[in-house]
Amino acid sequence: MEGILFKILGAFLTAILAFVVGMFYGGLRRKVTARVQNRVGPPVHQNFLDLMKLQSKRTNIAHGFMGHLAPVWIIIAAITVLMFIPILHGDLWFNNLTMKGDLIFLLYMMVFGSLGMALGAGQTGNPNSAMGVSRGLAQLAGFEIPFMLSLIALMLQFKTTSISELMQVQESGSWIIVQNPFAFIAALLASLGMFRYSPFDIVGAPAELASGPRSEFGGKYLGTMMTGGAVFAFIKLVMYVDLFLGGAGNNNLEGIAGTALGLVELLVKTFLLYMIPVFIGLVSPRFRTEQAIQFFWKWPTFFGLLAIGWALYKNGTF
Amino acid sequence: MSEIKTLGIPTPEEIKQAQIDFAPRCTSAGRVNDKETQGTVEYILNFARKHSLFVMAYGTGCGAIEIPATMTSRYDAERFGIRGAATPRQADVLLITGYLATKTLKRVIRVYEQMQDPKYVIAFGSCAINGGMYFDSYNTIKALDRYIPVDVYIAGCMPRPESVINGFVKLQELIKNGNAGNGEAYREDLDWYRKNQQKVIKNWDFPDKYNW
Amino acid sequence: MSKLKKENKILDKLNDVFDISGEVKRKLRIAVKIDSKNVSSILLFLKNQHGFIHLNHISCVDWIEEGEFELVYIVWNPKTKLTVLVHTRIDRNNPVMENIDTIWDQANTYEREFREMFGIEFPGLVGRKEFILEDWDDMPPMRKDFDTQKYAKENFATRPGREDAQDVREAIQKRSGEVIPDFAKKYSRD
Amino acid sequence: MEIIAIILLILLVGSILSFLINRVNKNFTGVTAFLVALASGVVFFTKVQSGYQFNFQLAGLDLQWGLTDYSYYFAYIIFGLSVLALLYSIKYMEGKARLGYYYASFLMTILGMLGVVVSQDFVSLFIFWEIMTWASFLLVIYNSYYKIKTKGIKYMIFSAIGAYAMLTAIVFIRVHYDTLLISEAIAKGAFNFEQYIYIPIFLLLGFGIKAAVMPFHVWAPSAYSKSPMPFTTIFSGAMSKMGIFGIGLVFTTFYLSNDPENFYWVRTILGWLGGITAVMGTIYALIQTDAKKLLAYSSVAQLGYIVVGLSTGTELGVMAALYLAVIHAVFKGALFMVAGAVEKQVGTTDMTKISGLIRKMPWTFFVALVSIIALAGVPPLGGFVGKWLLYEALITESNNYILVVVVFFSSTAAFMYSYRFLFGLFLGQEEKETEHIKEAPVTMIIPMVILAVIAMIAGSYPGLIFEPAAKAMEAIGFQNVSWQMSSLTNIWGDTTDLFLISMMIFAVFIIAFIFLTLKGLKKTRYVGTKDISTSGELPKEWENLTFQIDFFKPFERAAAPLYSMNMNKIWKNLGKNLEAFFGFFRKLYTGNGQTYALFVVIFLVVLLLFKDVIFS
Repeated sequence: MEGILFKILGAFLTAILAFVVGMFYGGLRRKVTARVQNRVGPPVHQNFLDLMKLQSKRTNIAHGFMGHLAPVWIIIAAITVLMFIPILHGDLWFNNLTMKGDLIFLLYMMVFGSLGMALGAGQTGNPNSAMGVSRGLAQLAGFEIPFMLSLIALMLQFKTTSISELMQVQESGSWIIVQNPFAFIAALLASLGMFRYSPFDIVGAPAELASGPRSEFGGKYLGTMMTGGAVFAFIKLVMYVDLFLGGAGNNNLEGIAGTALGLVELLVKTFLLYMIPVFIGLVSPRFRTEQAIQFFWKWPTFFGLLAIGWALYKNGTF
Repeated sequence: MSEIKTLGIPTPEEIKQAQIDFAPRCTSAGRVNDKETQGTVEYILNFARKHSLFVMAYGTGCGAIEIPATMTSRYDAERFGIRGAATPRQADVLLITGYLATKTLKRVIRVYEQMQDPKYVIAFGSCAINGGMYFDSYNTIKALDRYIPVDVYIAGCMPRPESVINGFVKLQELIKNGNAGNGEAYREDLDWYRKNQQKVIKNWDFPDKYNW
Repeated sequence: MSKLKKENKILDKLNDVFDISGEVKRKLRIAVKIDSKNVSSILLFLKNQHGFIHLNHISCVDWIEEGEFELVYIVWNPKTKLTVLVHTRIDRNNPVMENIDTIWDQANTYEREFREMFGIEFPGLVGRKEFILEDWDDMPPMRKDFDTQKYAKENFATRPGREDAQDVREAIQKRSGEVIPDFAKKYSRD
Repeated sequence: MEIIAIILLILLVGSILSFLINRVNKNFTGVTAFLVALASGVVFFTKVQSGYQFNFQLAGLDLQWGLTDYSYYFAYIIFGLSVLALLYSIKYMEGKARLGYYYASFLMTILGMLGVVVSQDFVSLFIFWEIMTWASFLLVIYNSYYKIKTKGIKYMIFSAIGAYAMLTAIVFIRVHYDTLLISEAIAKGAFNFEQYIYIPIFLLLGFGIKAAVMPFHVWAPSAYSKSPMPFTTIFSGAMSKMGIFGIGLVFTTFYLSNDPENFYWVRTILGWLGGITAVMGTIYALIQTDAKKLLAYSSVAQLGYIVVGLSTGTELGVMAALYLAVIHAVFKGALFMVAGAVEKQVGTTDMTKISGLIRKMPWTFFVALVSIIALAGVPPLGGFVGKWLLYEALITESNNYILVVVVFFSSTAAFMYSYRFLFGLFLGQEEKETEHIKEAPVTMIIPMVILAVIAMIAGSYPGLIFEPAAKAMEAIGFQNVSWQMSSLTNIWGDTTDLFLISMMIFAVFIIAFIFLTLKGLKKTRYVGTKDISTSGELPKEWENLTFQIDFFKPFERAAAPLYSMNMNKIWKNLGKNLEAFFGFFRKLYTGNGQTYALFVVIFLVVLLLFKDVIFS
């Protein structure tokens, strides 16, 4: 009984952590953008204020049942994936359901939210939404290829499909970014598309498509989507840290001190990782959809194939 | 040649009538949380609302050119939490930048009604206040608050970005005190607004019921 | 005159063919007046024979005192850089003008505007009746006898206390005590 | 009389009976056919157990009918889908012409399919295979009865090629191994690639054409989309699985040998053909504007996955193939029924013409949603399990690392057409001209909902399908196939707990849904789809703003090289060249007696000249 209680409490803690960190990262992104553009920029907690305001909207409109459910799918995808990703190494609080799902499951679960959202956007009947969805799905077919190649390389090299075991591998040896650098490069380039910052932000281009799939959502719907998006950003970062940067919480300290140190390590790693797409986005113009897809099918895919070759060489297949 | 009567200085009767017509129409209905009565929750929410203004910059007139200057590096409106919104669903503030042709007014009304409560309107430049240099134009409305409720007017032709930001700060003050946002009042007083709107927009094809 | 050789040459040629009264306004610019029936033929002549392949603009002037609309077709020759302004006048009470959008497609836009703003009919003009104005049911607003101020007062609520919402000339007179000179009085509204 | 013969007889008599009843009363034809199929199904599942066998002699040939676990597995698909499709047919076909013809052919098709799975010798297999093909051909041309020459011809030609290939293989088996029983042929190694390589090749050709494998898939899209929808349900859901059934039988030798090097090249080639089928089917599906055509191409793609699974030959891979065979029958059956319901109610399935049916046909939409989620392979529904098994099989047990990317690309691109289908028919602007449309009749809804519920349950408890699948695999040569009720494990020991995932998703769904619904419930209004923020413009009633044409144009542009590969064109060119070639021979027959006399003389001269060479 106590175990279950701990689990539930841990799940809540994880969700809150993901939410808070994701929101702060969103605020940091705005701040960094502002500083690069020689502006003061909004405060770091601006995203919390935005969310609070959106949730406090007195009226809301829905275009129908699927439109009403659109944010629900995002939340489902975000929370479910969060529960299956190890946040810290073997920590009591953040060890939710990490051994119960593997990478293939995570890969599919991660598109769950966007697909559900796409259905909701479709029901609004706004042509901009449908256009955004069309672009988003096409772009998905672009960046999932190098990402999948990179994951396959990891699976082959370490003979496991579980993300926890990949962390275990890095605990004893060096980080995977050293063991298979090509996989990291492919996954990193794919992550640019996953975050949908410039140059891959044509999906929700505000001026061109009126923010695309989101164009008919306001108030509580938009707020819930923002929450899901923030959690999702955190998930992607943690996933990359787990897969390539050795995870976090791999220290010898006991109890709360170990957890705290692990969290700090996690924050540093995720923040550094997050700044890569942010800075690339800051200095990039926008790709058209077909350019984006072709980009993903060229260099990132090449690195992905190289990663598989490297993995086969390392694990002794040839 | 037809006879032309100039407007001249209004007579006392006209002023009296105008006082009735232009009396602030949105007094209490939308303001459930003015400074004295608002509770802690509303106070916090107003704080959030005040610092997060998503602007539907409807570039109606020449004033639209001031918005990029206001938003970008030099004046940086984002430090007040002001940022652009792409569609009326996401927006809090409707910015009317300059003169409004009757043709545009129809769209503006629709955009305003598509926004979600609480929603604020900032009208911008002399033209939106009293017609400005278009005082005798056959297709430009002269007083915006006859057609949609306005929270803040920014005077000037054109107002500089400083004035625009000043207007936003004024709006923030109003929000903090719970005096801004007239969406509900607009719905309550819809008949009056509709009458004025339909006088200008001849071919009225909006749905009868207030359905957005 | 030797300076304006090519201008005069064109004018002479036009004079040979058409019944026009024309003059060389200045360098590169020729203005001709022609009867409204011959407009399309002179435009075609200019376009096909003399390389005036570009229609710059069509403008319309309301000569209310004379009871006429003046239409000005401005065509341009990209090789010689010459501009020809073809002036023509039509009756104001029965404003019908030949449609020239078969010669230049872009004339269609101007003609639709004139139809809406001046009420000039162009037989055979394709395009929606409603061009820029929406739901307009009054007199075409660019006609000089359309009283825009009256229309504005009748239709739009005006904010009270605005003192300059009046005839500018009168206001100046009232403010400064200045007397309107006689030569300017004919431009006054009443 | 043997029970299996009785079942086949019931179907045969039922087929004739429904034809005759249609002459008397048109209303009872569908019910009769449904009852016949139901009765035969009930008799089959109650009286026939796997392991049942029955020998008899016909025209001096030893024939054998019977059921192994493997064929029993396919019988589930056949009867399950057929009964539901016939129930669906009753209302769908109401008021249409030639009902007797339709139902008679339908029952004959079921008979053919059942015959194929119960045959344990090649002669009856071939006969039933032909019955199945011909009966289905009659249904393919049902909608174009008077244009047979152009419509069903592709299906006919490819079926004929397949049948000839099969017949050739059977003759060779008889010649080389002196047997007609399948089990004996397997025992004697007839399907082994070492000895007589053309026997398995010809068999694979015959079965592969039915399973719409790559170069022979061109008949499938048009045949699937042109048949009446209830028939397409079993055409794509069950009959294509007969091809899979056959490929599995051919590979039995390999599965028995338990040697991964065995059959290596054949399996690699077949696997790649399956992968390319999947990609081509997918990318062509996503540019279709007709929902039926989209589903037809999607079927081709899904069959590609199954072929990939079979050709890996590992435990997980074959399990994936068998699981996908069932789940594909379930969700694709439901989807074809959805398309049929829309066609019945609206009159067309052209996605550029209709949109926004969601509020008019909510149940149909629900089924479509569930089936599409299963098709896309997104957890927690049944399709995900199949995808998981396939990927894990390819990654962990086989060394086709690039093939897995090809398959993955196909299934990522499948998100696009999945969305396209739902969006095109059900989402988007609600139009004035579809205002009168009502939900489909209840007898059409029930089979769809049953299939959707199966797809949902299979997501949490795939063990229900694994159990018979595991038995079937043991029947074709695997030993001790392991499976769990609601979790998946690969050979590296990594698990995915489906029950937990489903519970998780369900719990979060409930919480988020309640939160979103209750928050500001009174001030949340429903607005119509004309109330959209189109820059303040008011869309007119007659204006349909739904984005439907060239939906995935950017992807098309990006993937232009893939689209330039068109198998249809290649076959057409081949056909043209063959026509020219045989046209030359036709010229020999001039119709002139003197020419023929000349031929005879030339023939005699040649005979005389070369008599030593020929008769030596």
